[in-house]
Amino acid sequence: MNRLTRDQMAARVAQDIPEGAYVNLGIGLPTKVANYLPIEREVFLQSENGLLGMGPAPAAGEEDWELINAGKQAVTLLTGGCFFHHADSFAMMRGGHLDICVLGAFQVSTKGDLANWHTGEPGAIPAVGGAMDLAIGAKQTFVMMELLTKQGESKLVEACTYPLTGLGCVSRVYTDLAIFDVGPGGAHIVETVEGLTADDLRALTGLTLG
Amino acid sequence: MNRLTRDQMAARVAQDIPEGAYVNLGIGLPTKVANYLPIEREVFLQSENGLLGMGPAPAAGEEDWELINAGKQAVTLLTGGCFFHHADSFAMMRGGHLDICVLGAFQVSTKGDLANWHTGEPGAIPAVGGAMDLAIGAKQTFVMMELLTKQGESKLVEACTYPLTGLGCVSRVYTDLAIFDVGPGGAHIVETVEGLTADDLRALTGLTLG
Amino acid sequence: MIDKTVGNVEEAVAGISDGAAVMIGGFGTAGMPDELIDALIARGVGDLTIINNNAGNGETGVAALIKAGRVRKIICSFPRQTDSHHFDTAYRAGRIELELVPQGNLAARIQAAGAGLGAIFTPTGFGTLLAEGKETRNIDGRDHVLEYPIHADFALIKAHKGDRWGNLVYRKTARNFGPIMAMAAKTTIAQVAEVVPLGALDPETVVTPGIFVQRLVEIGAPQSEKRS
Amino acid sequence: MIDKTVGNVEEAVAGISDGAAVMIGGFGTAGMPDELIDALIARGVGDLTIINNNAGNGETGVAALIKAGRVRKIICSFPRQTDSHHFDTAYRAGRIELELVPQGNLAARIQAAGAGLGAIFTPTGFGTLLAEGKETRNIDGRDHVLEYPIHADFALIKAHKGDRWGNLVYRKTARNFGPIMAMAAKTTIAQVAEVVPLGALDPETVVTPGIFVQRLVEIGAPQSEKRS
Repeated sequence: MNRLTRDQMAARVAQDIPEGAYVNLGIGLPTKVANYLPIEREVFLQSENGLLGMGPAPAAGEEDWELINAGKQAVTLLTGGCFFHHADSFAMMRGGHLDICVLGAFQVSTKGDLANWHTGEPGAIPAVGGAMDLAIGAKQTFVMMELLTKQGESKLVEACTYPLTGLGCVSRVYTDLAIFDVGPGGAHIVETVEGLTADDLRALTGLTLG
Repeated sequence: MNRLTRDQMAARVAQDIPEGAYVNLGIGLPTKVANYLPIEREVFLQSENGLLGMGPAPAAGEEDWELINAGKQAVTLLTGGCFFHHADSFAMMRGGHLDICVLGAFQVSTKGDLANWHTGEPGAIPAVGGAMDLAIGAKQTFVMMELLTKQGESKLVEACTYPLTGLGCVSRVYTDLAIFDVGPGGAHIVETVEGLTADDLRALTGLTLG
Repeated sequence: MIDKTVGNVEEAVAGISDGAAVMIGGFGTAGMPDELIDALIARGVGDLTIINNNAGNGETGVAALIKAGRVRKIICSFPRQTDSHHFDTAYRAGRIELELVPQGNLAARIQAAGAGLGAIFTPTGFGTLLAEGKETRNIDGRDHVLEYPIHADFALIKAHKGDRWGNLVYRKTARNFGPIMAMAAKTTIAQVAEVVPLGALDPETVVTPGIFVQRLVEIGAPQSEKRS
Repeated sequence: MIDKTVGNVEEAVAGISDGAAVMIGGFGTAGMPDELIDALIARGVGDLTIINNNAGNGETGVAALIKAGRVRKIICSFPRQTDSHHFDTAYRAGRIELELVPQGNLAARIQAAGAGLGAIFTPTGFGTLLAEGKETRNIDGRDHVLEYPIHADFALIKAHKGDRWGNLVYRKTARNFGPIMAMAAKTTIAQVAEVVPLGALDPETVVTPGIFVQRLVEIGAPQSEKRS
């Protein structure tokens, strides 16, 4: 079975982002999606710290630390991009103006609940950032994650056990083994990697998958 | 008794506007106050349609109809002035950032209630504009009006009979006969025109005046 | 390549249909997108709900739309003016419904729609006729009225310059409701005096980011400027 | 003549006293007013409530303020970072209280304070730990949480240029919370790279109108830019 690498996952998500889409890529794995958007396809990347039209990382030595993304990495601005303040930025998000938000996750439920901000471990210092706004704001929220934990447990679950980020907010889950649509009607398999059947996925996840 | 003219009333209000004050002058009589602010005194005039640092009317023929005040008259912008959108403009007002707002009125109660937007006559088409926002937004709301109607009725009243613009929002009332402080403790005479006594005012208004 | 510019005002107002809720920018005539409104009249749709600060001035813009009998309801702060005769006539004849909103609440409710808020508690209007029947609450010693967002299907606005991504800058007090209406409507249509090449607008000074604009059309010399 | 500029950072932070609620601009180190914070530390006041997106990075700015033991409570969205060790230590030792707020609600609550709203219904956070105990309401089929404005006694922000009336422009993503914090605090103090003559800022491009700024101080070469 051809488990996708993280870069292959990013490339697969990038396929589903059409020209003209307004997109927020979450910190971590989702950031890689930008690397697989063809240059000729105009996609508008938003970063919640106040820029739209985010370009790639600058060359080493060219960083401007007042031009950063939400992960606090130096970035560039495309011609035609612009800056705005934090309230306008989150209005953009909460107001449903973004087409797609791509997030990482600890767990996603078959109904589309998302857990990605807090492990809930005693003693852990919680930090939420923009996760809860991102989760519920865009027209569609995609999640990218490995399907299984290192211990082999499914991160696509009947009900999240980690603290929730948002309820019923995820529409699609991209994993290293399969892509799922999730929502009120439960989880449906969209595609699987070569050599993996729907029954294999049911066995791995323990879920009823349509 | 030396009843003040409308221009004298405007000049008297202008005396009480200190340098550095952020001020909104309502449509009509209050607009005249601007004419009596000494040029060397830097006062910031706000207009709720999105400008701060409003200057005097342009010379005839120099009007720019995209540079107007709330009364839709052509104005100018002082050096150092700026433009902003309507939500920011009313945030400025509602958020308590303006020091003084000067409004006209049909009636003001001794407790500081204001009625200045609607006569309540059957068949009248109501129009409120920014009146309700202006009334409650500034740190201090001043009213300018003739004390008596043409029929000789006091416009400073125990309780407004016209529809209210705001409750307990007026702090001071400038009239052609006297200046009053109003508020929870009732109306107090601040000064009267020459030749007019407190008892004369009590007789004219029928009010208990401190 | 994304190009939101369209060739003419007819294309710009395509898709607006009977019964639509349409925000129209402008404070009096400043910022009024006259050419887009003329195109809307020419399109022949009616039963519209219009959101604007006023209810038309003179013979152009919103006044012309009302005169043409296309407006079922208007949500505004200041309908009655010396030159609002077309509204006055329609209102007195019972042909147009009026929702009167204090100007700051109008702006805040439009902004709340654009920002995805469910409702706001605002102090403006408490204790007045315009808050009758509305939920109120005392918060930190101050009385407030609960007000709901105003959404729209379309916004027609006038800006100064724009680029093919829909970024806009405005001119002086013609800015007024444009930026917040652009955020509150499903489809925002801007008429601009000039379409400039991508990159010609300074990224620090863009007032309306392109995400809020779906179509723009260049109108070289708008009526409102000719009038001046 | 009104001149809001002051000669040095000590004058800039004058009047901030023990127990004050202080908003501090910045997202990470971008827009962090390091020099004003250093002056606040030198001033020797403590028991502060700090409102910032983070809880300090490395050794400067908010991190230095926490290290110096001046912060009783922090209201922020993202305290735990790889370089937030001063916060982590203080938090684990029970020396600092944390109010964790989703970033968009933080921005909206600050903006609501500046705009004089009493409260807002926001969809963000509904059904999560961060909404526990809060009033909720379903509006038009969507669940919302009632959130209250965040006010402050002071805001310390970093802008790019300013004039003697307090008008400000920002630089790139260092803008972030500056404009809304300036509106939400009783006294806003801005450090700017350059004080320019009145009229040097284009009135169309001023981001923070001077009404929201009470003092500004020129810092030629801020630490945060030296670090870069």
